[in-house]
Amino acid sequence: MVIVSDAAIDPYQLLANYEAQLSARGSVGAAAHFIGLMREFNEGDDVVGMTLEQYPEMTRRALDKLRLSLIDDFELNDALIVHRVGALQITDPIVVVGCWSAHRKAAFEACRAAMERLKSDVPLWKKETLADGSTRWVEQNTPGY
Amino acid sequence: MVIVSDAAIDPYQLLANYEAQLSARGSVGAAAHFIGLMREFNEGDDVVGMTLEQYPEMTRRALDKLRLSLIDDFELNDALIVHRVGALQITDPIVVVGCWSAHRKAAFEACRAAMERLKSDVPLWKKETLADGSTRWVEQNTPGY
Amino acid sequence: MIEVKFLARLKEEIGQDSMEIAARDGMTIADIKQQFFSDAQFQLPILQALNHEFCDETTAVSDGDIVAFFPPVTGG
Amino acid sequence: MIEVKFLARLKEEIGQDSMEIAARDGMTIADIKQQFFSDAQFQLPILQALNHEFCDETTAVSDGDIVAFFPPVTGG
Repeated sequence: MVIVSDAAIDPYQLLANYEAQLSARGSVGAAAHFIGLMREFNEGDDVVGMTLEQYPEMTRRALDKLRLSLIDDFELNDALIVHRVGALQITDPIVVVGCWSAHRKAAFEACRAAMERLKSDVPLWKKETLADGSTRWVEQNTPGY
Repeated sequence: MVIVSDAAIDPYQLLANYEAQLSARGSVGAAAHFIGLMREFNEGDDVVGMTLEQYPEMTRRALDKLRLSLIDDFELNDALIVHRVGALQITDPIVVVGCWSAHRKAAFEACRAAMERLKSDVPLWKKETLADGSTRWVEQNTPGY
Repeated sequence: MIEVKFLARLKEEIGQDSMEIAARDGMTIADIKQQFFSDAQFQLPILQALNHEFCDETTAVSDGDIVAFFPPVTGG
Repeated sequence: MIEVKFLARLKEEIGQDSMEIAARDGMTIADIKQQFFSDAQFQLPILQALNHEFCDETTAVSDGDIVAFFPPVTGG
């Protein structure tokens, strides 16, 4: 499942609920999950707020495609991707990726790949508000490898 | 925190509660979690039950050491390791590893390393019950890389 | 007509989120890009999508298409 | 005395979970291992801990120590 939410999300509730309804749960031996959270600093500066802009007609489609690529490439049982858009506060979850597979290798690799693909293939942009009230677009992602 | 539990565990509740009480939450940008679940098959055979034996005087000590090694080696904000012992049923969570860090690279790498270290450094042994009622000790771990 | 959309930083720099332009024979994404982003004020790279799919500059466009321009993505 | 513990499969094969043996001068883990596991029935490798820490066979043991033998671990 893919969810784009403009309201606050509860990653652990989302993951628990999604796992509970997985089909063939007895064939799942591994779950690897990632949660991206809003930090109070970025590139050396204090950050007090963030807005996530999306390309509404395209974001969900890109996330669906990403999710299917993960299931295919890593032979997952299932995957969940949830992404916040709109105005976020410090400590808010930004993104949740859940990957379920028979063995741990696939779940770990899919989860990590999901974040890299998300950071190149999904039309989302972060705009930060700094402590002095100024705003700036985030220009680059932190390296994932 | 490290927990060794002979009763069923709820991974998502444990992770949510632990995250809620982290100090300096605003400095956490990434959480990578792993959950190992009991499958209904292993090495080509149907499995109907599992018992996890531990070395009680040593297990907790080994898990504490493992957790501190992760926090040190990957500069994590914090880590949680929970392991079941005793009798497990299909789909029961066996192990939960939670890793929190500033950036995703460290959380991903720590979480994966945790599982490899756990499978070599912590005195726990799986004994499976097969469909015909016979039991067998698991002799080797599935490769993690 | 072709609908041209601007997202994130580009929307602010262009000052609006979309406009319509006339389609021309043999037109590519690069032609439209040139029209809007030839000024030095625009930081490169600028990425593009055609009808809600990522594409490259050489992609041909025709009447009724939706073209979007945006900076490198920074979600996740 | 030295307390010797057997875990998992070894506990079943030895038929008990611990026993005491007399400490001797210059005794190592390998000496104790030889005493209990020289039969072919025991699949190798067999790992060991001294006072609840993993160790290797060459580790010296003395009176009051707790030595444990067990198969490769399979948790997680």
